[in-house]
Amino acid sequence: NEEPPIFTYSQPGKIGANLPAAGVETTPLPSELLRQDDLAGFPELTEPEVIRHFTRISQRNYSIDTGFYPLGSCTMKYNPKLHEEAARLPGFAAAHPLQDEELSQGALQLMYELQSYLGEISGFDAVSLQPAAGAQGELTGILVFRAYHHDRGDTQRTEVLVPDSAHGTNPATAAMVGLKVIELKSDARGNVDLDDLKAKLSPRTAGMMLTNPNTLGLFEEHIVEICRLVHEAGGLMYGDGANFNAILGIAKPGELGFDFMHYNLHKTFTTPHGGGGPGSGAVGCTAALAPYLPGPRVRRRDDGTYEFFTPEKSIGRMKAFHGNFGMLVRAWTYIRSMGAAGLRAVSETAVLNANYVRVMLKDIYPQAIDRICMHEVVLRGLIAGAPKDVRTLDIAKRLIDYGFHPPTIYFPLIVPEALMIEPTETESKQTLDRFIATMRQIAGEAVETPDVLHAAPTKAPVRRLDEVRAARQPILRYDAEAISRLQTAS
Amino acid sequence: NEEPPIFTYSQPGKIGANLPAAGVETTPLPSELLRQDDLAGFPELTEPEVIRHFTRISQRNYSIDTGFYPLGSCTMKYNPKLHEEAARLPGFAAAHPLQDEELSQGALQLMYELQSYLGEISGFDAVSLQPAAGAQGELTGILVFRAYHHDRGDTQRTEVLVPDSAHGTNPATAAMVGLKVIELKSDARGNVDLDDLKAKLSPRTAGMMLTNPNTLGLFEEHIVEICRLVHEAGGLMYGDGANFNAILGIAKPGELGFDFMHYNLHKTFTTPHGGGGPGSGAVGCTAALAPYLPGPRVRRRDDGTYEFFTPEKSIGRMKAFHGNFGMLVRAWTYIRSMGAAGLRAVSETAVLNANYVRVMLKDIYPQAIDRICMHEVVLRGLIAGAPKDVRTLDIAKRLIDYGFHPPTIYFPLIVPEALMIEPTETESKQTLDRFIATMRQIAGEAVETPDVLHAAPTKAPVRRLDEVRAARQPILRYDAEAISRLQTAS
Amino acid sequence: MTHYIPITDADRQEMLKAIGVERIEDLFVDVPASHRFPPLDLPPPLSEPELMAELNRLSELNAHARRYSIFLGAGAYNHFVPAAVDQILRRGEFYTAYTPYQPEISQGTLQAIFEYQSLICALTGMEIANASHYDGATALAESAIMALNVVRNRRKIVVARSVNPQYRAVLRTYLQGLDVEIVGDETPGSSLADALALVDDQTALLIVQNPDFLGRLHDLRGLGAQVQARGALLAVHFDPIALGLFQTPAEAGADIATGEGQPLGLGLAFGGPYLGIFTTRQKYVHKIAGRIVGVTKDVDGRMAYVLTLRAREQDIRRERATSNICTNQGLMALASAVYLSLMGKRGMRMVAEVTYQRAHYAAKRINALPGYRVLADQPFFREFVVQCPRPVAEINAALRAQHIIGGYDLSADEPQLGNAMLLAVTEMNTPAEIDRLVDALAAL
Amino acid sequence: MTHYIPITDADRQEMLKAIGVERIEDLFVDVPASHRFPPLDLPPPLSEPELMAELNRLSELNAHARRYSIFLGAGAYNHFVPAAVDQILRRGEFYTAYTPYQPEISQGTLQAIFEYQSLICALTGMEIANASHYDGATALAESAIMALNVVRNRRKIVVARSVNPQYRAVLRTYLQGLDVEIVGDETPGSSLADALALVDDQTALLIVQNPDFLGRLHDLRGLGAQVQARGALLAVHFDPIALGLFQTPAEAGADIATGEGQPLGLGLAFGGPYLGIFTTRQKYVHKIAGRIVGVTKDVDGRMAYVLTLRAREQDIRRERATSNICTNQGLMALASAVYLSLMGKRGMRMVAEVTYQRAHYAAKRINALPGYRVLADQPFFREFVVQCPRPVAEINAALRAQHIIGGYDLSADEPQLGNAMLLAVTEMNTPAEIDRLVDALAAL
Repeated sequence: NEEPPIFTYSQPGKIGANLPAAGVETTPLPSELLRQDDLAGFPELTEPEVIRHFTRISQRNYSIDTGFYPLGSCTMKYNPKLHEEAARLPGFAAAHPLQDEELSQGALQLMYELQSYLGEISGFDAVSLQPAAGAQGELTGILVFRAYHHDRGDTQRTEVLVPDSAHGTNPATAAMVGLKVIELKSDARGNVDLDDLKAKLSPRTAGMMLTNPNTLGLFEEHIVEICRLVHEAGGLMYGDGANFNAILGIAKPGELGFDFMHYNLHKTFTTPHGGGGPGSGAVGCTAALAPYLPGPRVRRRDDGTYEFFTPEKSIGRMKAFHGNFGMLVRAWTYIRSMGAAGLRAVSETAVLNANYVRVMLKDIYPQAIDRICMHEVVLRGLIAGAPKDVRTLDIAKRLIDYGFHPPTIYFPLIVPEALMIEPTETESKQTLDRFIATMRQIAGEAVETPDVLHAAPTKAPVRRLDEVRAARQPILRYDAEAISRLQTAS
Repeated sequence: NEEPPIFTYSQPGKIGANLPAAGVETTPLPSELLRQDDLAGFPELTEPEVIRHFTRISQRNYSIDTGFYPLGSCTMKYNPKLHEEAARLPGFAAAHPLQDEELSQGALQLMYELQSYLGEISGFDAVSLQPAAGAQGELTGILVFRAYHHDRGDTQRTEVLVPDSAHGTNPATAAMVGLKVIELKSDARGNVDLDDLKAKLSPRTAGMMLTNPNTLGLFEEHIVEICRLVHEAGGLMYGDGANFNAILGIAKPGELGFDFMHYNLHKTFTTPHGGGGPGSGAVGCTAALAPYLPGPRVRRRDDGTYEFFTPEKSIGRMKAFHGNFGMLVRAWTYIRSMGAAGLRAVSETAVLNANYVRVMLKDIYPQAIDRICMHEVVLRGLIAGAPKDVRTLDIAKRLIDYGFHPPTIYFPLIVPEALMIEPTETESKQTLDRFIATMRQIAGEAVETPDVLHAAPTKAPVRRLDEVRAARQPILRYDAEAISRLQTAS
Repeated sequence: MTHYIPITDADRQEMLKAIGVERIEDLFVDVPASHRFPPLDLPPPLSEPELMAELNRLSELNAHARRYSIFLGAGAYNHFVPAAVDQILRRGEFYTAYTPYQPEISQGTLQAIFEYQSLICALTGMEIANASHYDGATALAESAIMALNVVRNRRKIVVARSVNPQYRAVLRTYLQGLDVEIVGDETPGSSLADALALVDDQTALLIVQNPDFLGRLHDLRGLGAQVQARGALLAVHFDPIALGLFQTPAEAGADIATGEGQPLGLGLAFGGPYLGIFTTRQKYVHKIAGRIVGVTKDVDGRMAYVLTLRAREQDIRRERATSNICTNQGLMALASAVYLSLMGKRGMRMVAEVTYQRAHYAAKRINALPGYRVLADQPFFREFVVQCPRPVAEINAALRAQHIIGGYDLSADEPQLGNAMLLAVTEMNTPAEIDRLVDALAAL
Repeated sequence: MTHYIPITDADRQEMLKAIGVERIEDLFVDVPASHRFPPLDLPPPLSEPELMAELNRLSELNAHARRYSIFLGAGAYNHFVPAAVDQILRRGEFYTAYTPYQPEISQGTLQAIFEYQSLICALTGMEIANASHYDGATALAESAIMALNVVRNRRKIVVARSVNPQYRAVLRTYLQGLDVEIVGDETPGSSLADALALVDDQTALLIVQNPDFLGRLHDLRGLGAQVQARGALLAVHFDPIALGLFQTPAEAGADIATGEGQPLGLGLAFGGPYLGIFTTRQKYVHKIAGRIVGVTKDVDGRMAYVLTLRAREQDIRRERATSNICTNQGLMALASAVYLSLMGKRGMRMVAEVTYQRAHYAAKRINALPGYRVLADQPFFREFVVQCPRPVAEINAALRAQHIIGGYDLSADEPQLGNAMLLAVTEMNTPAEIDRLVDALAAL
């Protein structure tokens, strides 16, 4: 069932594509500019071999289409198949990004409508679809904050407040823009500690980055107060949209007091995760920040046609062209197929599912903070009666043997032995019940046969890996000799 | 890794499709005509559940896209991916079969060209694309033979000659048309025994059905003589095209003396086998038989446009509409991508591959008849030194453990313990070498650890099945109780 | 070597050497020299981009459902195909597998067919279904062959006029070599009652269609009993979409029920590949042609699927076989299983209901047009006959200019109806589209 | 409940009871009451057939490669996408998986990325590649960030004018929060030599593009050594198709090489998702942003793939991170790996050669037209500048009527060139299409 590296199928002279001949009178090649190495190491295969190879390795992947994937903070919901057809329509898949606007009206209308929908769902005045991923959305937001302050002559705001429960991208983003990260403590209920916040707000505060619901899966109870305090200090509120799937039709971040947020279209709006991308990190903001958004955005002309424009004080482009357009098609399709009531049902059910898992497991896996949760729940892998060396990692790996993708583990960092479970709304109660029963079964094993957990997984394509070796003796590209040495090494 | 029947996911009220409302003023339903049972037993699921179910069961299948599939007589060659796109173009996939010919010129042109190409490749004057599969092509042929004889007032021809090595469909076809099957012996070189043929030819001979190369993978050495003898007796020669992959550009059946043949587009011309269909069994014949072909066929009008027509003495329709059109698109694409030289390379390589396997294995697995073979080779599962209870079936099942689909076994019927191996031209020497090494390895196991073979497979999704129970206590539709009884039965 | 053939020149040399011949031509010495290596006069090969361009050109020479409103049925219907169906069909594990001869590594195909059989039984109310035939027409012809084997020594088949004329033609083709009389469909306009009256003690089978070729729904309750009382069998050809709402063949007392599975997620595909649905009573399980999948256990006691009752097949009985069927429409059966699973109970009812309502809306509006008359003496489902003020060919030519594909011209099949068109309306014809059709007819 | 939500009403009641609340609204008490359950003003939901019709309508409002001949490039190219690529992309196991955090059940994604990295190294001649960035522009911006980390205490980036202007814009966006000076691209028409002259002891990085934005090929041999001699790094932005024939960034001595992977089987897709290729020297492996896959063994000694060197990432280092990159373009990296595997050595050379030859054929023919002049003072690959007798916008409007998408209008970026158009020709532009373009230009 193993599948060797594709390079091992290579034989001189094979080709897997059926290409045209030039069919024109030829021009000599500039010999001094030719590459010298004849593409050494490049594989040569036929189409059947390529298809078989990638089909076989695909079966060594876990995916939403093959099982439950409760990876907390990632919103691994079902990716509708209609969307895949939609994005492959020739006017979307085979249109040039720079062709005249008159030849792109369908694409522009779709982008314009998606801007409006996202704005409406989140309560923001303006949306830019450009960022390629959530992290780039964050970068966009912090650059916009900076530009906003600078534009007002306020150049002293060099600090960004970030709760200790935040996604790692938040502090990294602030650092990328040259701002200083000030960490905020969480209180006993999992909220931002208001006293700590007050103490750290200052004229140096550029803004605060907050995920709400936060990474504990809890809704910030003082969100309106937090926004008020930050605004009073002259700062701006950045909303990390990673957990937006919890509040569609439940609350609008723009109405709660956020100034800016990014949408993870690949989480909330079902664009596929693709094994780690492409994502799409559209951003929304208040009217005050709109002039700083990256371009191009789309607007409607008086005659009903559409055009691109760049906001007058734009921070600039975040990437070439107009965003990950294929993902925009999918998100548009999702919103149009769900409607307002459907989107609210999404969040209601996502939250219902998470709370159901919570109450059915928290007697065995203690909840980090014992509250009603939103779309995900943070439990802890601390099983009463189990030996100390049974760690959350072991529980996660044992889940693999039972056919489940493990939850996110050891995050958020402030919860030791965290198990962060996000079931999403596209899983049935039957699946949740099987998962719950399995988690309880594993807890029993942890006490009675802990070695089974240490040995897990045994039913996956491979067992636990020597990650230290991977980092200490890195093999980062195909090298027959290095691999052969690896295989003979003890 | 098991996957329960889809019915077990059903819950009242779920739906997996997103359908429009009527949106018109309603008409009452005729209550006396409504079904009474409310679709009892019909499942109710959502789209994610349906996709996950079928994705998971698909992984329990072996296929060309996942491995070597040397199933003799089935030509399990690679199915090019371009063809799948081609058949899905909207003008092919979403055109109505009865729309006006003026609105169908693209489809008609493609069919017309495919008729011409198949005729050219096989040396026949006329082609009908209607039959849905090889077996239906055979039925077509024998009906045409009957019609031809009857049309000449020759109604006494009630016998069809069929070699003892023939595919089972050949005698079955003759029986379906009410004709008597006369079996012909094979000689020591695997050819039709000419003396037996001469003895059985008579004024009752409607014709003879012959596969060439035959099911022993051997080219009939006396083919021209056979055709001459049958014709002299007033009979017609039917060519079973199952093994046509051996002789593209090598020989034309029409030139060898055949009067009629079917093409298995799903074998020779790469249309996918689909887990047992759809096939496509187009037929070709001489000018003398053309008037009897089933309609509609396509012809070119003087103005260069195309139209359907039904031959004047047609035996009638074989199915509704115009054949398995989607398969015709794929076959057309294949022929146009290969060209004449490419097709000859197909057969040359298919024969090369089969002979390579032959010479590398025949010292251990005796060849049924020791000759150069064509695109497939018939060996025998008689391993020197192995216990008598190691049968060919055990060898086949053991191959599964090594990741190979077994060859065809116990066919042709005239070869005890037959192992019929057809590698096809789309497999690499590397794959053949792995297969050869594995076959040799298994021969060793047969001698040394025969129980390993009896126990095989152990690495497949299930192990050997109780086929007797399946037939004696048939469960042919989902029935929760019956399945539960089965599972608790010993 | 091409992009599909992974044997290199070096491989070839090595392999020829192992085989013990010099040149590849030496492998073909058994082919008569005078006929060896004939030239093939074929167009030069095209590269993939060239091929795709040419295919796209040919495709766009055809009208199709993305550009035209289709009101044509007559055996093939423009019903909705959920995108999820094709996602499954495109899986190489399904479409590049063969008949599941090795059940241990074919559980995917086998389970899918078993579920198909089960879904078809639930849909039709019938007891058993096989793994499919080529299409509705051949499934119907197979019903006659089966009846001749079940009811021995009777050689007459009665087929109602209102059965799809193409299907009746295929029936005649299939039986032409056998000594069988096919009657009942000679007279245009003859009724089911007329056909029933022909069922006598020489009759093996009565074949009816419901809804019939002209779209009419019949109340067939009790028909099976009447036919069986005369020692014959009843075969009902059904429409799988109509079964979302209407009487099943089981309720009609059918011994055999066949259907065209095309509307179940297969698309129009210019006529094929489609799906022949075949169902019957449990007691005839040994008479059924084609493949059947059953459930059993493996040696470890795990539930598993397998082709069963294979003693029926020609690969074992050979010249005593009554059917030569070998291939079924496996991938199409899979498509319909995915479709039926997506639809479920609610979806099947909705599709049937929306189809019914829109068809009736269209019929009412057209019937109100001067010069047009909808024949609605009997309930109908999605198709209905419209008598038109001008020849149908003329009307359809005019509709074409507005990107509308009009109905089926009945003038050849049922000349007694005059300028009659058989119009089909499905859930894919939006109210706006129907209004456009009505306006176009009115403007003629 | 919708067709995507498998929780029934009965389930919901049962689950609410287990949770211990009465109504679903009770789960949202933490949300400030005044902001709870706001109405969403969105269009009413559409059914799947309605949606598909609307999507099809929007799609057909756009020009696209099936209906138009495309001679537009400027960073996105209409190269051939083999059908086999999409067959792999459509596999649910790939596209519905997430980042391979659990390597035991993510070997498919991990192996694909490892092979992608390896293929990119072979293509570029560079030592290591990461698992990708968002697109060519961001990969180029990341090269600057990396250089600032490698070459400490230098805050100047020199970027050649001939780098794609959109990429230069992204570079400025990315670095605007840092105290960095970006120079070298201010003067229209300035050369590589001009840029090199600006590299001084404050410079961390020189960025050049080859072939450059105007399509010109440069001989960069020795450039790396010259730059490194001044203590700076050299980044070369390459075109992956050109590398089928022409000088690699490794041959130029580049420390970093970035590229836009779009031509490698991704299609035009109206600008994205594309693929940011990032490569560098082994010695900078700890400075590289984004993910990297390496090889190791499992506890049974089986070879296996895993994300490695993760200590570089923000999920561990957080506020000391120099990149916040989290998502890569995994599926696009897979697509390009399939593409590169299909092409192989011969295919990559062929695509580059056919592109080169057809581009030169087009250039020659256009240059022969009265009023048109092709700037060909330097070798070029697939794009070239044409000086036109009339404003480019006018010419393109006229071409549009003939279903030709003309070249990129350079008047805003390079006004000194006059009415200049940047024309791109690939292997998808047949000789006949080129002739049609030439005829259309001649007829203007």
